[in-house]
Amino acid sequence: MAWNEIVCAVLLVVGVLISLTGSLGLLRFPDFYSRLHTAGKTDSLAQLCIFVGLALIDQVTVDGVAYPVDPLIRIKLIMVALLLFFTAPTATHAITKAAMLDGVMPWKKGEPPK
Amino acid sequence: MSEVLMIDSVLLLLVAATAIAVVEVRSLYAAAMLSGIYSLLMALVWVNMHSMDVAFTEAAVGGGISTILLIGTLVHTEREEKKRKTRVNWGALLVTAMTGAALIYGTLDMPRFGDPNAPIHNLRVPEMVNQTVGMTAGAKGKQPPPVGWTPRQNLELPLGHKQAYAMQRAHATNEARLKEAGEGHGGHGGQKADGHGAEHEAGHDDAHAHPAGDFNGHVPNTVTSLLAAYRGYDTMFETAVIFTAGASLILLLRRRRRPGENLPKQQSANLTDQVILRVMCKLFIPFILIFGLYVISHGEIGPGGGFQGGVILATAFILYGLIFGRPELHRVLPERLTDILAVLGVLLYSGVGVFTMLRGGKFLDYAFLNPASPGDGEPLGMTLVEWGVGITVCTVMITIFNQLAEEESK
Amino acid sequence: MSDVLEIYNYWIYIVLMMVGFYGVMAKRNLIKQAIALGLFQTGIFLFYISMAVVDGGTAPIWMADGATKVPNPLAVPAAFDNPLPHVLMLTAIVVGVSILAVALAIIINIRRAFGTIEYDELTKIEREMEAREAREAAQ
Amino acid sequence: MIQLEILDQVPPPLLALLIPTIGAFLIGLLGRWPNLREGATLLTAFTLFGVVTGIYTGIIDPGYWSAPAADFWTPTASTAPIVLVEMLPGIELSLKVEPLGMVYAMIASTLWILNSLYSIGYMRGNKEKHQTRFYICFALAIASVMGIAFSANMFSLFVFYELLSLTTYPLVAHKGTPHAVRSARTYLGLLVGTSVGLLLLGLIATWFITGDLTFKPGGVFTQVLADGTLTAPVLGLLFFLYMYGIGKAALMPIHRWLPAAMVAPTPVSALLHAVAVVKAGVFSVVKVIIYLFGTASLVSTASGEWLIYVAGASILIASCIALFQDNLKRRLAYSTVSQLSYITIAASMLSPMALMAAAMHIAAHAFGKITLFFAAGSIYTAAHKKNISELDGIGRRMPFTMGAFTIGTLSMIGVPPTAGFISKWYLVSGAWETGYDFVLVVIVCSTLLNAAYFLPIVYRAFFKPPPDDDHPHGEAPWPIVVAVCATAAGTVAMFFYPDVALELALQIQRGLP
Amino acid sequence: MIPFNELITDNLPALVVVLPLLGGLLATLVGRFAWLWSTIITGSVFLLTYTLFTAVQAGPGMRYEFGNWPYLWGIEYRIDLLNAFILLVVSGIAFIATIYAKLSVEDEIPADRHNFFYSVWLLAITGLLGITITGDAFNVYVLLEISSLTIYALIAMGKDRDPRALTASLRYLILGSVGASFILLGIGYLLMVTGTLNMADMHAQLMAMPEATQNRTILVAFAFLLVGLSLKMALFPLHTWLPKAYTYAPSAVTAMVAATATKVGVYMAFRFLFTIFGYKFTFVDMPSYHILIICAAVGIIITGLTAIRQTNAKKLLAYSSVGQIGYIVAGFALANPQGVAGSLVHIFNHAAMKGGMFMALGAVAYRVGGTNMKDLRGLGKRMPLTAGCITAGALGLIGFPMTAGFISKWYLVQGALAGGSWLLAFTILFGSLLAVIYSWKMIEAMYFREPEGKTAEATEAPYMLVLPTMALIGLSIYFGINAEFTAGTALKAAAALLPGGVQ
Repeated sequence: MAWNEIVCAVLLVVGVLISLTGSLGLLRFPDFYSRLHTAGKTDSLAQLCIFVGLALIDQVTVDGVAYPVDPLIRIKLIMVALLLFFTAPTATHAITKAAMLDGVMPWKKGEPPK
Repeated sequence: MSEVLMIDSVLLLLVAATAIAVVEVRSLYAAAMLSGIYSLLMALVWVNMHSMDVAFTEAAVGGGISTILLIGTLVHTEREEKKRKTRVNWGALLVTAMTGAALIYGTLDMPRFGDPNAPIHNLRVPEMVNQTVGMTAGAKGKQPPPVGWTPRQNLELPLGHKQAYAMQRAHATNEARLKEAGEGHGGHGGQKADGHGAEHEAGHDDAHAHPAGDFNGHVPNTVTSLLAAYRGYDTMFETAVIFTAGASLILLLRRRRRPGENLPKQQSANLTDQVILRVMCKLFIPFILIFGLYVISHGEIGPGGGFQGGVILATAFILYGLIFGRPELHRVLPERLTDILAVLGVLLYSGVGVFTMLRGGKFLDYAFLNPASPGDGEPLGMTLVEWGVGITVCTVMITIFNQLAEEESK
Repeated sequence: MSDVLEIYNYWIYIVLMMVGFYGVMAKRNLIKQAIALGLFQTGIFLFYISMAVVDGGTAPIWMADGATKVPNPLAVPAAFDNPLPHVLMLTAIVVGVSILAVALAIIINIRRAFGTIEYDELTKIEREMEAREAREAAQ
Repeated sequence: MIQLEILDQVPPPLLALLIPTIGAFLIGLLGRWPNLREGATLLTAFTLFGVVTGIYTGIIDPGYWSAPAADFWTPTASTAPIVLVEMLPGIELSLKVEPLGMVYAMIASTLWILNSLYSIGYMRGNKEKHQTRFYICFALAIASVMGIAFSANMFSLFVFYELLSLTTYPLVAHKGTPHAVRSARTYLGLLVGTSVGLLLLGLIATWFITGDLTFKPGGVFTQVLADGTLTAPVLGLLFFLYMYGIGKAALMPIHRWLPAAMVAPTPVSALLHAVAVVKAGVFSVVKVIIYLFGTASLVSTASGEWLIYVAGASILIASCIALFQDNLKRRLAYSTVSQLSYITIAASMLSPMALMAAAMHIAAHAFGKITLFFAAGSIYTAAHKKNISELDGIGRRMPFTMGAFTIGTLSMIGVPPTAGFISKWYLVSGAWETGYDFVLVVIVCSTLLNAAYFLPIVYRAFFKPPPDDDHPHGEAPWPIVVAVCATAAGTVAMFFYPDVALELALQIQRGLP
Repeated sequence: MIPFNELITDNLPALVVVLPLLGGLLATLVGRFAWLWSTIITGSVFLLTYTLFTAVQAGPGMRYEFGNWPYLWGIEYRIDLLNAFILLVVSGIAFIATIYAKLSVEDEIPADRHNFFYSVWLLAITGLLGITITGDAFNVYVLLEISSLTIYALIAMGKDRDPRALTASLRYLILGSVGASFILLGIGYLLMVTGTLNMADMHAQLMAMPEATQNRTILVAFAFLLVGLSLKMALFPLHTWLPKAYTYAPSAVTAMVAATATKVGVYMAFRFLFTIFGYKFTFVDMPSYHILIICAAVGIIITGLTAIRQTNAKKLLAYSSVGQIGYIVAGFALANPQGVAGSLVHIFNHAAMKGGMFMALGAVAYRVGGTNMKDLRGLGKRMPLTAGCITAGALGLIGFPMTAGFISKWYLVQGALAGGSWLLAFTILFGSLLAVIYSWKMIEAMYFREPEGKTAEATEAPYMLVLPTMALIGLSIYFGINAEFTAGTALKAAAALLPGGVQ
């Protein structure tokens, strides 16, 4: 097992775990803002891990035939990751701000979850 | 069980669940967002089924534009569906169940999913796919009409200029073929795995004379070649449908303009004071624009084309309008300009057809675009019409957004 | 299992269509109806695209020869998926969004004219208008 | 020999059609000047009478008609139908003169003169509104009547039949009151309803089966009956469609339009009940029986016999209803229903003698009934009375009117010396000849009933003293009186000189195979 | 120098559709001259279709392959007598309606969007013509959507006079889209089974399949196409969108749409049932005869009864239109020469009559402001020409002899008799009786009631409205008196659709 595949596997596992916890948080957290917080993680960190991990792969096996991965595909994957790395936080920010403007109040300890 | 099916079975369940949620959720905003999600899931399904162009369009149109339109409408209407006493409409359910049962009955005799022996994969499409679109005459080009068909005298060109064109065309084709053969590119070989029809043989014969590194005379993206060449006439009307939608929205929603008045006065979005959004927007819009232009012009080679590119271009402008306010958008792209450009796009498309007609060919016979080298006419024509589509789609989408966002006239 | 999967796609498309169809008929909110109409149409798209799939097929794009230029990891030397349904569905998607846009425009106008987008309330208002007209005609 | 250029250009039956149409235009143009307008009406009426008489006597077109032995059915250059319009191949609007139609045309054109005269008096006397519309529609109705009379095929007859319904509709609805409009709706509904629902179906079916709608002796069905493509039950069904489709013949139970139409001004009632509409109905019935179905075909398949019983029942039931009507015009209307069935019953016996009776009765009843209606209108104009119970002693104030009325009554009952006697004579002979005892019984009963509902009116008028609170009034305006007397005189004259009608009736007989 | 003559003769079929498309696009740019422009365009289109018709009448038919692709691959226009006739009807009506539209549109549509109105108007005509001329199943769908989308928008433009135009339009939109989706689905099923989209090729493939009638996919395709087409042509009981849509649309739109849109729907049914599935499949192997006849017959009666109850003249006529569609459908469902010919003749006749009547009502609305029965009172005196047109049209609906309606009934009843169905023959004529009743409501109001309200001050409508109306009504009377052209064409076209060739 080459180094890149190990790194790739680790990154993928990390990404999936973050996604999982993000989803869990979305269900479990008490209010809008904290839920958005976990969702934001899924959007940015998890996808970054996954995309970078995928970019490290250098061959794909389909039906027993191995195909090499074009460098162009790696570049594209990295670019997508980069794009999401910028847009996802922006979107989270915009949603939070919209919620603030709309008057959604954050949850405080002791209140019942919304 | 192929991987297509494996991914499919999971994705489609998700899609179905989303669909039910879309219908049943009471908040209309949620329904709009869910329908966006539904479209994105659908796009994944299309990708999984190798339908890249459709996936692209679905993502851009269904996931992007439709959702924007829905939310734009919700701003003007209501946020929630009214509560009703009975949630389930049994009559509708019955009709639905019966229709569904009828449809299921119809599937029982269908060729199985992915069956290579299905008629659709064997009858006409292989012939089309194997055509070298770039070449219009001779063995591999536009085929002589099949047996049993008596052409109107459209191929015999009795009069001067047409005769000239016809001869020129035949000559040019031969020359082009000779040239291609002479330049000695390598063969294209066995990537064409189609085994049907007489074209197969012809294809193989020619394949040896064909160069490596090019696409054996094919327009690489067969979807585009079908879309813009074989069924180019359909696509022209598809563009006209888009234009129609834009014109209808203008008819239905545009405020009465006083002479000279062109800009909406009030600010519709209150996101303008958000620094982060503005910066990010300014950062990304150039990329989006470039990407859109790339998708339009790259349509023949890879997934994409006028629709997808046009929608992407439009999103850039819509984003701009959302962040900086519609007056600013109007300054950049005046209403009058989008109106005219929407017309010009379709006109470009149909103009290509009219031009070929004027040159003595049939409507949209791209070979007549460049009589000196008919082979070049096809890609040229396809590029032109894709641009026509792109322009119209882009401007109409912006128009639709503008109209939906417009406040009621007082 | 494979028997089911052979027509699985066709059945799911029916499910999607029928969900949309039910929404169109049963939902009394006009925007809901418009969205459901979209689902209904998407169901048909799924049918068409499913029709296009060929075993081992791939995206219907010609690749240049050789592995050097644009390798496609899924490129099996097999037939394409059928491009024709894709072409048709491109058209249909565009038609769908056009219809959605016009429908939404009409809904906005309805909301402006009647103050509601609930089908039942609209029907009530219209009935009243009709009754008034009938009374006028009977005078 | 009149040598007018126009007569060489326009075939005579077409001329008969055109004159009232042109008259209608003239009336419309002269609408603002009542005297000129009514002058135009009279002028048209006289011209039409001249043309029709001309056709009859052969003055206008000698080669066509005059020779007594002329076989007008054999297609020659001069007897071929005049095609006006060919709508579809084989479906054409065409005209042709034959004796039965001649009878009808003669009656209609003669009585139109009197009716016009009468209308002038009545409309002015009652200060009716919309008089121009009234005269226009009247003229157009007469044009349709001429079309019916001279139709060369069933299709043309149907067209003119419908036109007649349409042109008489505004006459019935003339007053414009809700009651009038409602009655007119019944009138049109029943007439158009039956004709479109049944007659048209029969017509299209006939065309579908035989491909021929031309009137000819022996009818169009002989061939298809012979080669078996048409069976007797289907022929019976067709016959049913025709008989009930011709709603204007007022066979029970589709007679209801007739009493309903009584809301119209009296000249209209007279036109409806004596001249145009009901006669168009029975004329069509007779014509269909003789020239479309052919007596032979009907006899051989025995598909026409039911009509005798239906018509007989109509006679008796309508007479009984008439007994209980107090409104004079309604009583007359029910009398008409019963008298029309005389003609139907005569035609349905299918014997030559009975057919003559039918033709005769068309004429006789026309004169008799128009007299009665004229008289009724005269009473309304002069005394504003509608009900029989108010007529006590009116004969003294209106001797001419009531005298004419009496003559009309006698004709209805069939007492000599009135025209009614002659037709009844032939009818009885026909029944005797064919051996339908039922018909004899019906005739006897109905004669008694006729007497029972008509004679009391005469008795009241002449022998009862007028009520005390009666306001004094004299005779109606002179045009009315002249018209009434003229028709009454006609009724009597027809008894003494039945030659015209008889001659034509004999010709019908001769024309039969 | 471009040789236009040749251009036109060689590309005639394409120009019939491309010209209004270009016209519609450019109409947005011509500003105030949009009406003039549209009139010129529709007039030229009419001339083109007339040329096309004469060419087709003389010869065996015409074909045009777009992009010079062989018809099995590309899109083909295929013109026989049937669609040449319908094209002539649609373009003729469109031309007259466009002339009529000027004043009516000025009255009802805000001035700042006339150019877009005419643009959409011309695109609607493009769609209708395109459906009629094409020989490609999917092209039908695309053009169907163009025509539908434009018509939704045009109907909704009645919003300024009556907001119910909006709900009517939306209802039409939803039902119409469902119908179009069913058609799309049917085409998809057929594509799956036959592998082709060309209609003639589809037919050939279906014929080549020995077990076509047992193939459940084909059966379901047939059923869904039938339902979709019925929705589009407003066959009872799928007509619910029609009455309101016609009632509240702007006058010119109602006239144009009522005269053409459902007719084109019927034409599609002709194509799908006769050309793609073929006579044998549709009428011998499938129970379509019974289904269609029952729908049509029940529709004739029920919509007739509903029409009687209406108090708005436009709505009354709209219900009557549904009944008339019943006649048309009954005619072709009989699938015998007379029936099909009757159906075709009635397509033309009804288009002329109903178009003319809706135009006349538009003139009433122009002068009086509404089409309630109350507004019609006393119109015979105030607006004699308009009232006369309504009366003549009503006589046509009744099927009065010497009007076009009679010719239709003539063939339809014969068709029913040839099909051995006396009951249907009677139903057709019973429908006429209902027509007597409902049209007489209008006639009574016009001639036997005294005018009141705005009607009392109304004068005859301007000639720009009256003349087109009279032209259509005049046509309906002319072709009632001399029906050789319509009936002859219809009989020939019908014979070509049915087995056994020419009669």
